[in-house]
Amino acid sequence: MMSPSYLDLRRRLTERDRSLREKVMSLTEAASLVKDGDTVGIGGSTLSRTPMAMIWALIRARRKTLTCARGITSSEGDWLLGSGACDRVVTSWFSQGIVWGISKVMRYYVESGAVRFDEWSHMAMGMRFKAGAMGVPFLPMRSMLGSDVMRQRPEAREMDCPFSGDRLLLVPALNPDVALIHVQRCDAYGNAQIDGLQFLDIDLAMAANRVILTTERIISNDQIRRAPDQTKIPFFAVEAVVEVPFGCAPHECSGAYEPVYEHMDYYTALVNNNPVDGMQEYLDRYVYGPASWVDYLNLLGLNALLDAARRGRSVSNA
Amino acid sequence: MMSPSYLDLRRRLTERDRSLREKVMSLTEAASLVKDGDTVGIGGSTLSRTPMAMIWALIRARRKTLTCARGITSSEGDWLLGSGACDRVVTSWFSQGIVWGISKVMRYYVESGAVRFDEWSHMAMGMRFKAGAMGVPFLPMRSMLGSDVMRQRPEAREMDCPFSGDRLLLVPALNPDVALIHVQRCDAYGNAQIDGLQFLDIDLAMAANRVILTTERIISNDQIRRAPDQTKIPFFAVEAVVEVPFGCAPHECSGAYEPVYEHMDYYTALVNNNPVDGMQEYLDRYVYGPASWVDYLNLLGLNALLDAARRGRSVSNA
Amino acid sequence: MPSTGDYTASELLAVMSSRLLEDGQIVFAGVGIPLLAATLAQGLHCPSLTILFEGGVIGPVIEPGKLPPSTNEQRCTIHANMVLGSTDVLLLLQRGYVDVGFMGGAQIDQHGNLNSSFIGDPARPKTRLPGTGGGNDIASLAQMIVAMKHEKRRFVENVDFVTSPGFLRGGNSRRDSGLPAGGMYRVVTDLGIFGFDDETKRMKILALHAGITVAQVQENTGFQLAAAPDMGVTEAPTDRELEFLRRLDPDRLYTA
Amino acid sequence: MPSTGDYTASELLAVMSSRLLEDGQIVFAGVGIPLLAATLAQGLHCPSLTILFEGGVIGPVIEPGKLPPSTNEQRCTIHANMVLGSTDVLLLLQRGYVDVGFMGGAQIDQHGNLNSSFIGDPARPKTRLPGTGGGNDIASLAQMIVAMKHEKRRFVENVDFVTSPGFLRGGNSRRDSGLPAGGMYRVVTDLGIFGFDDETKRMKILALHAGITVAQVQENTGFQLAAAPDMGVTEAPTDRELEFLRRLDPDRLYTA
Repeated sequence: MMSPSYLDLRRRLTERDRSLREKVMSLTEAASLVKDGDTVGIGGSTLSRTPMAMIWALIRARRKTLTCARGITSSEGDWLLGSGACDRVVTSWFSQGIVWGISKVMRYYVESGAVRFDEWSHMAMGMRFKAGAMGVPFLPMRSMLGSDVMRQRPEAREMDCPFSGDRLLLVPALNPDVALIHVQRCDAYGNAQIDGLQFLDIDLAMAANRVILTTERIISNDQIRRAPDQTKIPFFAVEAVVEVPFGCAPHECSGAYEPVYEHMDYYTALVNNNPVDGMQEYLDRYVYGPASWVDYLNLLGLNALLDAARRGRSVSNA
Repeated sequence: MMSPSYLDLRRRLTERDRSLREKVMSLTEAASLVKDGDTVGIGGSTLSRTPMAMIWALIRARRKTLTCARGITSSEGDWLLGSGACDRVVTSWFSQGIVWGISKVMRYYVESGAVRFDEWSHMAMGMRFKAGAMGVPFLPMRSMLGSDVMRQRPEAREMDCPFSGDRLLLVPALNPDVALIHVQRCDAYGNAQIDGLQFLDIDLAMAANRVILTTERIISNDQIRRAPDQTKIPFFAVEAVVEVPFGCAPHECSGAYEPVYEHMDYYTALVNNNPVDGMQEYLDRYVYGPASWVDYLNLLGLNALLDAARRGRSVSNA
Repeated sequence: MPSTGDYTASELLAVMSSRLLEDGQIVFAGVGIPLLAATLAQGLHCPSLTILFEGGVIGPVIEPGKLPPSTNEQRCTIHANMVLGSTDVLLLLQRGYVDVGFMGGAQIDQHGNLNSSFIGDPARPKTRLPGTGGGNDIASLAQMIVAMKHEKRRFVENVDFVTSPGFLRGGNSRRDSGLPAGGMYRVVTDLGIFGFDDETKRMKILALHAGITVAQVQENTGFQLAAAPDMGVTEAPTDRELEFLRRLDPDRLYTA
Repeated sequence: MPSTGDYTASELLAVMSSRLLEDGQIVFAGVGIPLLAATLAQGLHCPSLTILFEGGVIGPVIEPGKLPPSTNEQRCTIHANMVLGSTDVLLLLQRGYVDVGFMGGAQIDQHGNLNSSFIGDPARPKTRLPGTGGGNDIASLAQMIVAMKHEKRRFVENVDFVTSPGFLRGGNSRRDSGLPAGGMYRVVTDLGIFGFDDETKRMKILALHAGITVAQVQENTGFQLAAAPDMGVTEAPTDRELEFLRRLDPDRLYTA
């Protein structure tokens, strides 16, 4: 995570083919764009708009030594740690969600020293992606100061403001090698629309050297061009588009479905009971076992998915 | 324009009643919220979404010694200079628009030394509002360096980045006393939706100590709450809501109307021929003369307005 | 119909902290008790209170029985006035728009510092807790109300790790660290309501709940607590408050 | 049908600069000739060229006869792929997404510096020009193509005021000022096409339009211009190019 020079950062963009071209592919093909050791920015937050299908595909592709960065980390973080795909987490919070409490999987790997957990405040995570998106090496902010969270992060620097004399914290840009982002809809080129909560996703997309989009559905470029002020991520930031309905399950996708709570209950009970063997059982059965993401969804059960979709619609129609 | 301390800046927000309350008023009432000497941020850009009706009302209220800040300044800047309302402009560009060329009104007042023209790059204007919106005293950027634009702005400071060693320019936050912003629609509380080009308006709104919104139409709060991800300015930033159809004329409002080109032709010919007397004639006839904004619009002519609206719709339906 | 005295510790926390909010305020609320308490306040005595959520929500309407499981999910956005980016909503704290930050706490110390990162030595922690989330940002930039259970292991002299700053080492140490705004305002527990000394910034008892003694509080606190000279006794939750709460959280998601 | 040789200086500029663009590039284009030239390139030899406008537009489709009067108006947004904030679109330059910045120029000097701020001493200017707009940002952060009329008063040894940086004082002065990326790539005029020496960063003639001599160019230039050893002659605008241009701008808004 040594930050590259400004010219290197620019070069990584300009080396890519940024023309308006189709980039629809399978989860497996998209997974091959991520290399061992990459820094991976993960879109969404907690149980919302998590790119679960893409993470599932990365684990099946046996990726190793990834550094994973997300504003708020939830059970997708468990998967990444428990599978051995990720050995470093950069986040402000890591738990399975308030309903299920603290992640025993996170505790096992972090307390044993196998995985590094770099804690930043949520706003600091946001500022780091924003700095990355803006092409500047840092941004100034006014929190984390005085706390032990700051003391553990020598990567950030205190500064006395040359204008005001105020003490500020400068947080370094975070430019992931790749961002995984799930959206409600995008076109075949990667022009993406996002409904509801945006979290850190726009800055993350622009900070990353390339974006892998998964989407509930692919729409035509004509539809995008009819409402260009609704495009949130431009096509030239995007390297892959994968259509994956229910691509966030068992997490939620705003307006489409709420979390599959039954499965979250089952999952958390299993892995918290035994973070190693329980997780292995889960991975074997749900990640390595199924022939496809649709098969994974089948294991969750059509009834549970339709219920989650009914709840998701009722929320957005409230 | 000495920047206030961070605590003063916060105090100016917390002193305001920021509850969800109706704040619909007339142009005249809204104009009384602006004091002589205030720094006024102006929304929109060039001929687009310019809060013309509000500027018209400020001139009628005989405001003086305003400092006016806008990304790109056009004929509304002429009005402010020619009326004596404004004696300092902070902008990246001041012209009447490419079609009519350089503003003779601007030239007259700036070259004679009567008005100060602080030039920043367009991105610097954006960064200054963004810093103001974020509550930080500056933001770093990588342009203006090495140029005479920078040399004329000792308010900005060069810095060698403590992370990368890169030379950066730190531009100071700009927190206007008040922002004037025209939107397509908002509710009576000031929750605003903006279609099409956003320019610097969102950062400007959050940087300002208070916002005066003019709007093509007031919609219900229920309509706002049906699509909260379309709200671009939150009610608590807003101090006044004024419903003013054709509130940008003779400039344009995206999706509603294009510029009233005939009137722009007439206006620019008049004032460029004689920046003082021509402007006085224009102000007497079009600003001080009419009993109301609707009377101003009547002078532009219903036919011209309907034509501008027809062109505006045809663009958004293209 | 609930009868007075018949309520859980969580209900007591929610009611007591809701009373600290004032109409017209903008409150940055965490999930759980803070969310319940803010909604209760809005329903009963602060009709124009505005709630913000870290996920990126301004002014939602929380419907009874449809409590969101976190502040980052679509349920939080129902009938909201605005949905915006997480960074942008956190920046409202930094810009100075927020009157009150309102959170739960796992561990607090005499100066109001909160720990949600480590139990034990951070270098070799006994327990790795979830971390700060937006807690550090909220506590750094706003006046804080913290609602938490009063237990000796939670009320310690100095937290193992300052995740979210209170008054740091007391005195002016918070301001001198670069945090000129905000700070701990009130801690609400199932035993009483606590404030901080203007000079030393040490926690002190402002009021006790009916039937609670200073000795009881001290027994459950890992440091010496002074009592304000005008220490009072809180008024027990009213039927109206409890009824509202129970309609709001019929499944006792947060009030069990 | 236009016949070769029958075109205006503006048409010549548009055609010659359009040929410098390559397919797949992302071009940040100003209004006027740059917009015309980029659209012409897109229509004839760069089908997947992406145009950005300073107003906040990515990938618009410019319809013949409906040219926008500036890059800040709704006409610019027709059938675009994305509309975003002005700061955000300018930040794409800083992030490194843009291959070519493409502007007109009022005054340029031997090192490619542009002046659009002052004529005469900036302290007591004879003429206050409109200023930089996004020009400084584009020229600071991208490879530049500038299209302008070739006149002695516009091609000066050193501009009165560096509004938009070229190579500043030549050599490494641009890089040393904190501008490691971008720089002047080509200047296109009605007399020829110009580049910059790799070492000195002084302007040099790369090619002349048919019938133009070095002496003619020198006569219209306020500083000494070297000619590249392999100096060529440009191919005249083709009927296809001129037809496309005239369909695009039938009212000769930018090509009179």
